[in-house]
Amino acid sequence: MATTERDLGYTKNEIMIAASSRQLAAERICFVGIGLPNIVCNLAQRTVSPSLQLVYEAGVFGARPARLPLSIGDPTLVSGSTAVTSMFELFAFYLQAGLIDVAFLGGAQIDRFGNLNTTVIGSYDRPKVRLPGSGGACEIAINARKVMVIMRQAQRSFVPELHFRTSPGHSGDPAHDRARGWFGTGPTSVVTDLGTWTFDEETGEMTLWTLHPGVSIEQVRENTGWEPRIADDLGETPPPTTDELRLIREELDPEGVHAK
Amino acid sequence: MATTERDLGYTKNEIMIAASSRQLAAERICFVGIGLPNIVCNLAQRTVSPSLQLVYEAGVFGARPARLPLSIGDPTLVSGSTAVTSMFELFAFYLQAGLIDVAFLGGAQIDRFGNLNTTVIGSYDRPKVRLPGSGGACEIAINARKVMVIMRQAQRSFVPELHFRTSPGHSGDPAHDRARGWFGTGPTSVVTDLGTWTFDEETGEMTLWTLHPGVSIEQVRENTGWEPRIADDLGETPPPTTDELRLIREELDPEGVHAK
Amino acid sequence: MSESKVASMRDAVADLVRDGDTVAIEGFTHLICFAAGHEIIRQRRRDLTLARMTPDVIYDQMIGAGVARKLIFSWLGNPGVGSLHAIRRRIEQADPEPLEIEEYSHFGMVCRYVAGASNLPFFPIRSYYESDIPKVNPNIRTLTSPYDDATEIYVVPPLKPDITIVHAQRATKDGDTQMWGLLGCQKEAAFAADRVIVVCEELVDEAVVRRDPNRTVIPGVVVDAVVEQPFACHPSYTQGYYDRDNAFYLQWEAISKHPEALEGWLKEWVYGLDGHAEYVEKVGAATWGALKPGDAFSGEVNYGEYA
Amino acid sequence: MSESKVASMRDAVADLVRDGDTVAIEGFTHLICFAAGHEIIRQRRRDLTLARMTPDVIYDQMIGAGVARKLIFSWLGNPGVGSLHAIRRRIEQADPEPLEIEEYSHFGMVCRYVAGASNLPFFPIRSYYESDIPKVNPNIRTLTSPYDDATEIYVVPPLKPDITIVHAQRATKDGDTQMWGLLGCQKEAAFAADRVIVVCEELVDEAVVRRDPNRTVIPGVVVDAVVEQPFACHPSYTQGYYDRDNAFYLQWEAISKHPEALEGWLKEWVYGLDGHAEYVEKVGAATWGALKPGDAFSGEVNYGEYA
Repeated sequence: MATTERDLGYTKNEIMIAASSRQLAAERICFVGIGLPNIVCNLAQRTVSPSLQLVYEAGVFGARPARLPLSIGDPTLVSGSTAVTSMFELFAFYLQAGLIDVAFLGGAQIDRFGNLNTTVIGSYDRPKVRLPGSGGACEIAINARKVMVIMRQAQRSFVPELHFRTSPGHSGDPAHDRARGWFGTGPTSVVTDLGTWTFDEETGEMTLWTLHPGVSIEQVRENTGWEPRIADDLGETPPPTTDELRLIREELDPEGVHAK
Repeated sequence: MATTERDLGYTKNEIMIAASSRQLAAERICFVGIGLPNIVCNLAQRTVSPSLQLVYEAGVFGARPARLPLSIGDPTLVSGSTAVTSMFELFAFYLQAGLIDVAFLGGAQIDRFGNLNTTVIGSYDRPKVRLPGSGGACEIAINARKVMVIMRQAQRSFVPELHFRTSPGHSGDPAHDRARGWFGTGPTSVVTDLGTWTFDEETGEMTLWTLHPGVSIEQVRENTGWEPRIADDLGETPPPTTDELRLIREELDPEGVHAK
Repeated sequence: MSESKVASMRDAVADLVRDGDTVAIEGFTHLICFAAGHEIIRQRRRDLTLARMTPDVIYDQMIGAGVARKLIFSWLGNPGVGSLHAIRRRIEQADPEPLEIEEYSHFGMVCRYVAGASNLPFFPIRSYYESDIPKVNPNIRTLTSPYDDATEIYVVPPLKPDITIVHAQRATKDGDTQMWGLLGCQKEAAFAADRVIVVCEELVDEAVVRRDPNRTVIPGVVVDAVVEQPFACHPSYTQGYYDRDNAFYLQWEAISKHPEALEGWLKEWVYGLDGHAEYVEKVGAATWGALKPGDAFSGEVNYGEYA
Repeated sequence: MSESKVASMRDAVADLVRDGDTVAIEGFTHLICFAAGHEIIRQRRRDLTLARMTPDVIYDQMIGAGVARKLIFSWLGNPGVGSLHAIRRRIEQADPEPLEIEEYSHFGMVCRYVAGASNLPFFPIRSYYESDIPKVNPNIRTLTSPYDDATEIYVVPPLKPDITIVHAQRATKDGDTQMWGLLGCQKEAAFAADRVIVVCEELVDEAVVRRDPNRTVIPGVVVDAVVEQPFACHPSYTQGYYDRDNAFYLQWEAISKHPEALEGWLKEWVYGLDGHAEYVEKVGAATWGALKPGDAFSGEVNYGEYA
């Protein structure tokens, strides 16, 4: 893949960041974790969504990080921010109250309806791999108005059957989903290293929406654990613009910690 | 009464303050309102209970008022205090959690078991007199480990039947009271302008414990709406000491706002 | 990042307070925004449901002026002074008309705001046992704990005001609001509300707020309008800015006792004035001078620069 | 007013942390008191139940050292770096022995502390719907709202640690504790606990605290011991005092991956040292210099003198 990346002039992470950031146009309050989502949100603020308000999950508002935050609770997020709140208030008064318009989730496994597993590979009682668990993911999936998923895809991560459902996605029964009465509606998009996916209004099933430049449908099939649904008008993901690449490489992640 | 007061060398409020403050010996954390209880607690800190911690119901700890507080939320309680807390934390983390050892209540009506009415005189829907209501009294009665009542007594306030039960006292059935599972146990004492009362361990009934100097049992009977239970070893309330009077008159209430 | 929310009191009330709204002007003794109550009277709002732990003189004025049809509260008095007679007349004699009431304890009111702010269907509370309060308020109900069947607990429903109005020492044009001194339940009442007006003594540059982010009580994301209105709490107070005018609280007893005296006071101090600036002028320099506290500074802490 | 609670870390742990206790050393990324964890290892406590939202490297060290039989948590990782291998070995291979786990989401853990601090039998939460988490944790249950039968809500039980240990920038000898920066759930965890140890960077005169009472997060009335221990959070951080040592967090991946490397690290950095003062010396001036932030002061507010 390195060759491809060199040929294309950007990395897989860079197109994932760029494609995700464009989906934040018109969003108001965004719940941010560290890593890729942090770069995605900061890129969106500088491009498609200048008035986007970032809420860091450690309880910081209006952060003005003087450096790239290296942990979700980096002190640089606090100094110069407009507000710091307790975890209780963050989760109760913001997330549970429906103030969060969009949040990011990822996972070790995702199924065709956007359900996520971040808990175990294998059985719960004697797991092959013990993963971190929910953290805030379960309540984010249920209470954030939109959930965007960013993760690389492969047979072992895009699976027909989760080993554990940590965070609920779509049920496959739209009538049931509408009756849930949550602010959350299941993931609204998935951005991978191969393309971007949406979820079908009717069935709630993950649907390939665009392919990244140089990626074939066969590659997607090879890296999806089920026969993927493909949009009739499948498009190509616009590559990162020179401006987006400049912002990522010079301002947001100069050391290439996440984007490389 | 003025004559009596002159003869005795102290006012009714002064002996009520002194008698109440002595009951705070050995108490640790005290929930304080304004008016008489405020003076009672500050007197106790200077006499029988130097390590008594005062928690003001507006959410202030370790207050060092530079003047006599004129309202429950007087700014002089805040400046120079050790902590200020939100009302939620005050009621949830302190009172409901059982950290309050003793609190003070009063009321327009009290019955022989220490139940209190601060809501209405007459019917609730069309009251003759609409009183303030519970404020924090209901949860204080239920969650403070001890409740001391300070109020003047008369036929119309010491009644056989409350018009409304705002704050629960003893039920009259000790077995029931023990089974309640509250931190609160019903009032532990009542200090009036005529004497001091305790509550019978067995029946939970208010029992005249001491008479103030110069007061007769007949006076108490005339001012109690039921046939009062009287301790076998009825004693006399020790009058305020010269030291107590000096503290009240010179330090705690120099203008005689409450003690006069 | 977001555009300015700065407005005059007149415009903020005109835009955000509507007839029939449930209105919470909170503040426990401290930071009670009388100026907002006066503007609501001046704009002759009607059929409001007024919510406050302690209705205090401000709601006696508003209810005496006829803006409200219902009152939700937990302690109805003029602290350490006397009664709220305008409210009592409506409850005791339906004079001039009945006032619907919904009554809780202090903690019950606080829990209602927390439930409203947290989007919870109820909030559990260890109060009301063997009290008559639940008998006269069917909204206070019971639940049994799924962990211990012996434990029955009371619950109160969420309170979600249409509009909450709070006062603070300072705020930015974006609504990031900092307060100190008694905090009461303003944060919870603000988060529980559909709309929020923040009134402040001083509109400050965001740099002031960013220097001390832990001092921020209400982030701007939940604030709709910011009104800079010095002395807006008189006769209540603002910690560090002016003292409580206890003399006025004492005077209120006589004013509210007599409908015509109350009417006269409203004419002179509310209807007769263009806004709070005139009120401040009318109160007079002598009073403001007497209410001004000395200085008592907090000292600084170091957040550290992490570049 | 109360007598001094000041103690050394050794005495505080010896007196207040007991075999079999449920221990919460809280702090979300910020203010994680590693020095307390090391002292618990050094004193060879056993059969502890360790509670933390994010077990982090500190619990990987403690569990690797064999102090615990059970872990209560919501996110089990080395943030942005990798895994907590000592804990994973016990869960995945029962190596060297099984570790009992009780798992929640972040908000579920926070609500458990709030319920514990408030003496509530349960706390309601809008989470866990259609998740497998309640299937593997029977302590997560459901209730139906008495206000709206359509609303079923999950509840979590109170968490009341025997001992909660928190770190703060400063405290007085009476335990009045002030913090700034990320506050996590330390206040709730402290109030929920039977015993509380406050560790601070600086023991300050009560006059410092009294100048800014709104900065106090934990009043002394709930604190049993106060330990002055500078740099006690390394490799975590204290806002305004020192930065997070991300290099150490990165190194931990390799150390915890191999039992013998972990054992070696414990020998060198915990068992082999008399206490945290030696640890600070061993870390060395160069590292402390590199972790020192620049200054960023909060500015002062005026509380006013009301005499």
